[in-house]
This record gives sequence, C-alpha cells and structure tokens, in this order.
Amino acid sequence: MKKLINKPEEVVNEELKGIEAAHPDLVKVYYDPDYIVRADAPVKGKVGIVSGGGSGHEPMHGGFVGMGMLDAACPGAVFTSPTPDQMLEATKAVDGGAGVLHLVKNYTGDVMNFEMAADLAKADGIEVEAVVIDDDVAVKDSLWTAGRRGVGLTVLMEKIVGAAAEEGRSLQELANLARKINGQGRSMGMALTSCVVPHVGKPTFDLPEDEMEIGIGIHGEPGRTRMKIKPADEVTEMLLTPIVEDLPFESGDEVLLFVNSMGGTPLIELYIVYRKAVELLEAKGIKVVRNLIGPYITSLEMAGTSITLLKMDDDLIKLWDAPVKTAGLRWGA
Amino acid sequence: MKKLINKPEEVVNEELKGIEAAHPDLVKVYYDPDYIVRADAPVKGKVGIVSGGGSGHEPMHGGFVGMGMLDAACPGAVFTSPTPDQMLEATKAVDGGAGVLHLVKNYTGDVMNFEMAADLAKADGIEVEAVVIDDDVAVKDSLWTAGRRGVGLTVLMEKIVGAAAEEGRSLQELANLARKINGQGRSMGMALTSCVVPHVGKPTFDLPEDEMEIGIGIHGEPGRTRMKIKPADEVTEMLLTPIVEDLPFESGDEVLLFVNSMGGTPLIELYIVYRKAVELLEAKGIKVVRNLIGPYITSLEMAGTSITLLKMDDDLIKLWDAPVKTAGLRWGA
Amino acid sequence: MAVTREDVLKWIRAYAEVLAENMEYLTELDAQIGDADHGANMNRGFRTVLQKLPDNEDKDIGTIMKVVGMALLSKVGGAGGPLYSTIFIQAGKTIDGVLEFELEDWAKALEAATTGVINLGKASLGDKTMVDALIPAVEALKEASQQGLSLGEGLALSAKAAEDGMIATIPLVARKGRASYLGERSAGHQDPGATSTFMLLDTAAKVWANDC
Amino acid sequence: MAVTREDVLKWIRAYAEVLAENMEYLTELDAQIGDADHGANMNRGFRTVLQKLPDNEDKDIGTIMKVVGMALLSKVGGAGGPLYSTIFIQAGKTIDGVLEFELEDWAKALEAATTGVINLGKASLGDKTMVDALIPAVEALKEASQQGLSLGEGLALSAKAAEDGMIATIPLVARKGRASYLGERSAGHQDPGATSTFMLLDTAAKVWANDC
Ligand SMILES: Nc1ncnc2c1ncn2[C@@H]1O[C@H](COP(=O)(O)OP(=O)(O)O)[C@@H](O)[C@H]1O
Ligand SMILES: Nc1ncnc2c1ncn2[C@@H]1O[C@H](COP(=O)(O)OP(=O)(O)O)[C@@H](O)[C@H]1O
Ligand SMILES: [Mg+2]
Ligand SMILES: [Mg+2]
Ligand SMILES: [Mg+2]
Ligand SMILES: [Mg+2]
Repeated sequence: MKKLINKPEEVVNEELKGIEAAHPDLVKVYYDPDYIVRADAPVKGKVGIVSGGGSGHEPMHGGFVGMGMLDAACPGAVFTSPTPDQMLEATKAVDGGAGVLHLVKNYTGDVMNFEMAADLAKADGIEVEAVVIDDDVAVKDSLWTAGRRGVGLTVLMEKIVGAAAEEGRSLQELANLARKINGQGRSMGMALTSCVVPHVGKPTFDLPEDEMEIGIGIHGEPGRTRMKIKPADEVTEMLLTPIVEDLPFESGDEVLLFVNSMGGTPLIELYIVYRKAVELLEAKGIKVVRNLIGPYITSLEMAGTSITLLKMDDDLIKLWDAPVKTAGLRWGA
Repeated sequence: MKKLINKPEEVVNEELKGIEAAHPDLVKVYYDPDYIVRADAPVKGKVGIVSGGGSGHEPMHGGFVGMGMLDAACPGAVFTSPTPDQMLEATKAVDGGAGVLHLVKNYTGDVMNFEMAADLAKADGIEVEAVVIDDDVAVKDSLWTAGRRGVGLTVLMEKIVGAAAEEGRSLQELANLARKINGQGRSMGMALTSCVVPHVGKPTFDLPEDEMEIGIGIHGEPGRTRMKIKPADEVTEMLLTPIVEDLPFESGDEVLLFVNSMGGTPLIELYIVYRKAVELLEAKGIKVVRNLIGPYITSLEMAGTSITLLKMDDDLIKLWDAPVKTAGLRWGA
Repeated sequence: MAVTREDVLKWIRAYAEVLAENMEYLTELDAQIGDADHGANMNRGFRTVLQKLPDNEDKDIGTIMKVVGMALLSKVGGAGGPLYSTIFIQAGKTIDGVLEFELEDWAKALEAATTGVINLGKASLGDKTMVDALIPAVEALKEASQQGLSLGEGLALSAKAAEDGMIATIPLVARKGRASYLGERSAGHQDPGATSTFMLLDTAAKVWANDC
Repeated sequence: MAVTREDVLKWIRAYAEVLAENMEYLTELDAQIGDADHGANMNRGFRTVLQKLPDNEDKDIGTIMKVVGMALLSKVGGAGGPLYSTIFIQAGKTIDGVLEFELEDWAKALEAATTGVINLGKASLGDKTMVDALIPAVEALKEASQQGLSLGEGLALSAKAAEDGMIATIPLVARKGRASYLGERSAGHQDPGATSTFMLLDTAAKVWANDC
C-alpha cells in the first residue's frame, strides 16, 4: 500500500486535524462525534444544509462546507457512512431556526443513519427534511432493489442548494429544489484502477493492466462490466450515451457538464474527456452552458472518471454562478 | 499504460481543445505554435506575464492563465520544454505596451528556449525581462552545474506576480518582485510511484511496492535517494527540514505553506501531511499565515507530494489575497 | 438450563474476538460485492462495545444488550451499524429487566430483532442480506422451543440454520444493500452481513452450550 | 572526394531513420538520468525535418542545414531542441552557399557547431553531455584533415572518437542538463544526448563513405 498516512485507523482523524489547521477562516471541526461546520454557524434564519458520507471522497463533503454551499458535513470512516450521532450534532449545530435539510446519497447505510438522525433531531424540535440523491445510471433501478447510487450529482446539488439557502429560501423550497435537481441530473463512472482502502491495505478489486471497469461507484466497489481498455473517446461515449438516454437529455437542452476524476486521473486526461463529451453533446443539439472539471468526488487514489449531466434553467444557472467560498470550490468570494 | 487518452501524440493537442471548449470566458487557445492567452489579452498598459514548460503538470501553466495570474502559457510536449516560436507568439499576443515578463523554471531546455524567444521578441521591439525560478532544495546548487530546479514555488510566484501586474506595477518592479520571491521560497518533493509518459508507455522509473523516492522533480525523473516507505509524519519531516534549514526559515517568520500533490496522491493524504507540517513549523516558531493544498504542479499521475515554503510579508500577503480568476486557481472573482 | 447475564457477557466478548479474527475474511467477502469495510466496521464497533461493558456488567441483560446496540449505532456506521444496533436493541427490549432467560425467550428476542432489521432495511428472504441468516435461525429457534428441545439443542439448530441461510446467499443476485448495484455480478459470492450474523449465532450456540 | 548536396540530404534522411529505430533506446537512456523524452523529442523533430526537405532540396547545403536547424528549433523543445538546432545552424553558416564540401570544411563546420553548443549550454568536456561526443569528433576531424587523410578515413575516425566520447560519459557525474539533478546517481549511465550525437556522426561516416 503506497499512501502518505501514519496508521490506517488514524487517517480520518488526522485528515480532520489538517482541515482544522488549514481552514479556520472557513470551518470549525468537532471530534467524537466528528463533524465539520462552517465557521459562522448557525446562520440565523437560514436553512442549514447538511450532508455527509464515508471519507475517501475528498474534497466532498468536508471541502464543501462554507458560505454558499454546505453548513455541515459528517465524515464517516473511509467508505463507511457516518453514524446518527454525528448527523444529529451537526444538525443541531447548524440549525438557525429555519430548519435543516439533509442531502443524502442513496446508500442503504447513509439513508438509514440519516433517517435515524432526522428522527432524533425532530424529537429535539428541529425541523428536518431529507432528500436522497440517486443519479447513477450504471445501476438498474427497481422497486425491489436499493435503487440507484448517489454519485457526481451530489457535488452540483450541494453547490446549487447551498446558494439557494444563502438566498433565504425556505426548507420546503430547498427540498423541492433538491428533488428537482435529482430529477434532472444523471451520472456514470469508470475505473482504470481500483483503490486501496487504508485498513484493507490492498486493492478492493484486481484489474489487469489492460482492463477497465465500467459503471463503478465511488467506494472502490467493482462496476457492472469489465472490458479491455479503450481510447478516451470511446470511453467518453460509453459513459455519456446511457446518461443522455436515461433522462433523456434532448436537443435544445442546456446542461452543466461535470467531468470528474476518481482521484488518480490527472487533469490533462479530464480535458481530453471533456473535449469529446462536448463534441458528442453538440452533435445531439445539447448545449453545455456551465461546467466543472476536476477531482471533486473521488474514491481515494482510484484512476478513472465519471461524467455528470444536469439539465439547467435560468434559476439553476443563477444559483450555480452565485458566490461560493469553500476549501474545495470557490468563486465570487 | 492506464490512461484516458487516445493517441500519445495527440495528448497535448486534445487537452488544449478541451481547455478551449471549457473556458472560453477565461482564455483563448492558439495552435501551431501552441499557446494559451487570457481572453482579454493584451491588457493595455499592463505588463504581460508569460510562463510555460512541458505539459503534464496541469493545472500549471495553462490553468493559471487569466485575470490576476498569467497572461499566457506555452505548453510543450509532455515534460518537454516548449519552443521559442511558441514563447515569441505568446509574448507578442500579451504585450500591452508595458513589456513582458517571462517566468522560467530552471531547466536547461526551458532556459535556453525562453532566452531565444526573448532575443527574438526584443528584436521585434518588445521589452522582455526573464526571471528564473530555482527553488528545489533537493538539488545541490553549484556554479558548475545547471543549478536547482524550479518546482512548487512557480505556482506561488505566478499568482503573486500576476496580482502585482494587475495592480499596474512596472516590468522592472515585477522582475524584482519575482526575484525576491525566488530568494525566499524553497521546495522539496517525494514520490510513492513513478508516472508514465504517454509516448513511453511504461513508468519512467521502477519503484518497488515498499519503497519511495525522495527529492524527485516534476518530470518523472528519479530523485536523490530511495528508501523504504515511511509514515506520513516522517516523510513530512524529511521534506520540511531541508527546506527550513536551507533558507533558513527562522522563528518569527511568517510563511505560506503549500502542500502539493504530484497528481495521484489524493487530498485526504495532503491534509495529513499539512497537519504535520504545521505542527513542525509551529515548534520552530514559524507561523503559517497562508496556505495552498492540492494538485497544482503535478507529474501526470505520479503519487507523491511536494512541500513549498514561502516567507511572506505584508506586500506578498496582500498580493496573494488579491482576486484571481483562472481555471486552476480562483478566488475573489 | 438458562442463559445468565454472565453467559451474555461471555458471548459478546467471544463474538468480539471472532470478529477480530475474521476481520480480513469479512472484508474480503465485502470487497467482492461491496466496499471492503464490513470486517473493519464490525470490529471497530465491538472494540467500543468491549470498552462499554465493564461499566454495565452489573445491569440486567436487556440493558446490557441496549448498551451494545447504542455503542454499535455510534461506532459502526454504514448499513451494518444501524442493522446490528437494531438486533441488539430489539432483542434487549424483548428480554428486558432479567438476569437470565430460556430458549423460548431467546426465540422471541431474535424474532423481534429480525423484525426490526426487516422494518429498517426492507429486505425479504432471498435478497442476499443478513436477513437470509436471521429468518431461518428464528424459525429453528421457534420450532425447537415448541418441541421442547434443550437450550443447547435449540441454539445448535439455529446456528446451523443461519449457516445454511448464509451459504444459500452465494448463488443469489442481491436486491438490497450495496451488492445490489452489481446486479448479476453479485451472484456467486457469499453475503458478508449474513456471514457475520451466522458468526453471532454460532458464537451464542458455542458459548452458551458449554455452560448448560 | 567531396560531400555533395545529395549526400547531405541522404545523411539527414538516414539519420531520421536511425532516430526512429532508436527512439525507445534513447528514451530508455533518458529515463535513467533524465525525463524519458530524448528519443521522442529527436524523432518528432526529424519527422518535421523530413517534411521540410522536399521544398528545399534545390537549395545550397548551408541553406538546407539552416532549414533543418530551424525545424528542430520549432519542434524539438527541451534542451535537445536548441542544441541540435545550433549544430545545424552553425554548421550551415560555416559551409554556406556551396553544393559540396571537403573534409576540411566539415571539420570547420563541426567545430563551429560545437562552439555554438558550448556557448549556448555552457558545458565543458566531462560534464556528461553531447559536448563529450562533439569535442573528440572535432579533434579527430581536424587531425585527419591536417594529416591529409581521405574523407572516408576522417569521417570514420570522427565517428569512432564520438563513440569513445559517448562511452566515456558512462562513469561521469553529470554537471549540466537534467542529469545533474541526480548528483552522484547519474554515474553509471550513458548520456542520451552524447548517444544521439554519436549516431549523427556515425550516420555521416556511413552514408558519406559509401559515396566516395
Ligand atoms: N437493506 C438491508 N437489509 C438487511 N441487511 C442489509 C441491507 N443492506 C445491507 N445489508 C447487510 O449489510 C451488509 C453490509 O454491511 P457493511 O459492509 O457494514 O455496510 P455497507 O454496505 O454500508 O458498507 C450486507 O452484507 C448485508 O448483509
Ligand atoms: N547544458 C548543456 N550543454 C550541452 N548539452 C546538454 C546540456 N544540457 C543537456 N544537454 C544534452 O541534452 C540531452 C537531453 O536532451 P533532451 O532529453 O532532449 O532534453 P531535456 O533534458 O530538456 O529533456 C542530454 O543528454 C545532454 O546530452
Ligand atoms: Mg461501507
Ligand atoms: Mg524533457
Ligand atoms: Mg461494506
Ligand atoms: Mg529529456
């Protein structure tokens, strides 16, 4: 295992210490239970936006705490959803009197733990709404399964809903906005390599030197299919086509195109993928009006990429462009 | 070779196409010779700041073109310094009448090519100054060698000098500022893995599963020493101590601490290193007043980190905090 | 022939040891169809449980079980956290306030635990989850207690039923939890949660049988 | 017994082929003590040179060499680009305006080229660079031409001298170029630039000798 860590058990704690040391202007970090809140929390009269999930996806979620995005993030162990006590404390810490919105990625563990936390917070008199994100078209949806995973769209939702909260929208409006975003955003990812969970010490799955996994999630889990490595342009098409067909995105649509690195894939390759994705979308009459390119929702050092497409409108564009000041995403402030 | 690319020969060209498609609001991209200039270049009356170097270090340099940072970047082939014609055209494109400053990393190729370009630009009547960056303490300096490499400090210099240029400072003032920064900034890096240059198709050096290289540069070149992997805290000390001792940085100094990923090392590990670096600096009475944490000057997908320390003063802090609007670094705008 | 508070404490401690020994094995199973953390999660949870026990050894069995459940809830995370927490909390509610219990009580307790898990996770038999180990174990316990079998016999049968249920998960396509994302590719692998559940009941059978 | 324009064109084309064949070898050498691009850089440069030649085949030798130098300058990059460009431009300036040249002219041309390289790169003999192949080759050419040896003999001697110089770089600790960053670790590896320079002179010896 080639990692810049000390002990596997200390990874998340030491990461939090680093975040605390690095960004006192942006966040406060609490321990045991672990959570990160924006430095000026709670913001009076503003709905608090809380998210969280396993660690190993940095900068998500802790790097997105700050003005215009999240009010709090709850980091679990690596790839393990956090616990209700973390979420409860975070919820209390950011309640400015206007209620708290939980943005929950659709994993059994995340959903169950957040539900328990919401029940506890409600018992404490805090108004809580939860929106579950399930944008991963690699997973076949069905009433009988856990449904689709929450992946890349999470980043976009946190930004946009965070901006709307900053505007003073109500808890109900924000929950509706989040559901609308979930309804018109889709993602899919692929991996060139597995990643190594620190306490495991070896790759979660073995991928031969000439193969790739299509349809992976963000937890180092294997994908839906494995095949020989293909050129970037073909990979891009393989990810984009199911995304476009699923919603479907149609000619005339304006979209935000998010090309994400799973961690180990450098920016130079993301731009190659981005270039092809724009070309494919333009050929379908779909217009890219905003974009995000970089490692924003990662799986430790996994090499690979994911593509997220979100259908935009004037409100979403305005909210996307609004100032944001976090360690992981920042503009206009 | 596990990369999201099409043909190795097309990597840089397709990357540039991606940058062009992604950031028309920030930059214009020219081809053959290749260079990237800020969208509103030339800015009348402002000194143009030009840098460049081999590709594979993204977001540096192309990602740093824009308001408050570079006016132009010249991307060479992967890890190969660009050619004088690129630099000449870029210099012409950003000359707003106040002269052009070349920020050159100290590599034989970069220095020679930039020198030739400067001569050609001067012959065209453009005032040109060049500052060579050589901050890498892993390399022993001597009159008889090529001297030290330019590494992490480059990012900080481009930001700070770019902000100063935006203020309207003169070519001579900016050159002096750049030399001052070079005089009080130091860096050192290490690698957990090599990287794969696309046209080579295999790792530049072989590093056994339990070893690391200390004192690497940014071109996948081997370092000064190889040893068994050590815990992050020891690695941090191994990088920081020679940096601190070289200048030397002293008790009472205020510094900017830059913890950089070589590409494949995820943010979670950088925070672990950052945490330890701050601890070590504080123990020496050195105060971290600003920081930068992330993959800003990379070696393709190489896993590893570099640390840069820059001694700050009020002027440097003000310039660091000034708005910057580039694809790779952005705040206040 | 009853299970005493001391037996319960012994069981929990023994299970913590089993988990520590099988951490890599459970992680390996989870790596195949999940995210390679089930072993570490369970182990982390029971390390904390071990720390909490000394202060609660003098409580009744129900309270002890609820302490275990709360410790798991705040330390395990993931899907396993709330589910295992529910097992202990629901079982503890059923056999609350006592210092020992019989086979029949244990059958009721595990049934309540299983109902709790199903209410929370919405999994049915055959979805390739821990429920596939729990339901057959509960059936076996109920039958054994109806037939008036001894505690030792009943526990042995429930452990065997859990084992069979665990093995039966191998060919299944997962419909719940993280493994369901793999679709058809989840078939051919044993469910990690069903495995740790079998271990839980198997440890009970072994530890409690020795004493009675 | 002169080298004609056609010989020069043949030499450049043959060298382009040698580089294509040895791209991996040169890259491999550069990977040891540099950044693994010397082979690709030289090959990319000479691909462009080959494209420029057809339009310039009717020019004099000096002009052709300068065209080669300019193409290399705008296509190779790195340290190799300006240095090889200088070799061709300086040599071209020395034997400008002619359609053929003698051994003596070639000695002068290569001396000017070497001086150009030294002025630009500030390397001395023993710094583990292409200069270590160039200087002995120039010495050999000058001596051969003073001694009145034939063109073929002189070229063979210069190629041999360049080869010896190239081999002599192996034990050296680099003091210039990228290899110098490695310090002591650069010893034990052959310099890639000295190797490509040997190939350049060796190709000249082989191609031009056949014709005269
Ligand atoms: N909805 C569910 N109902 C019952 N058990 C479930 C459910 N989802 C997952 N499980 C169980 O949880 C186990 C995985 O636990 P663990 O790895 O700790 O959590 P996670 O899947 O969040 O990483 C699975 O093997 C399965 O037995
Ligand atoms: N200062 C110098 N003077 C002469 N030759 C040099 C100098 N620096 C480097 N070289 C030569 O250049 C070669 C490397 O060329 P190349 O790999 O193309 O460029 P780079 O080092 O920029 O990657 C070295 O092997 C050496 O022979
Ligand atoms: Mg998990
Ligand atoms: Mg190079
Ligand atoms: Mg798991
Ligand atoms: Mg080289």
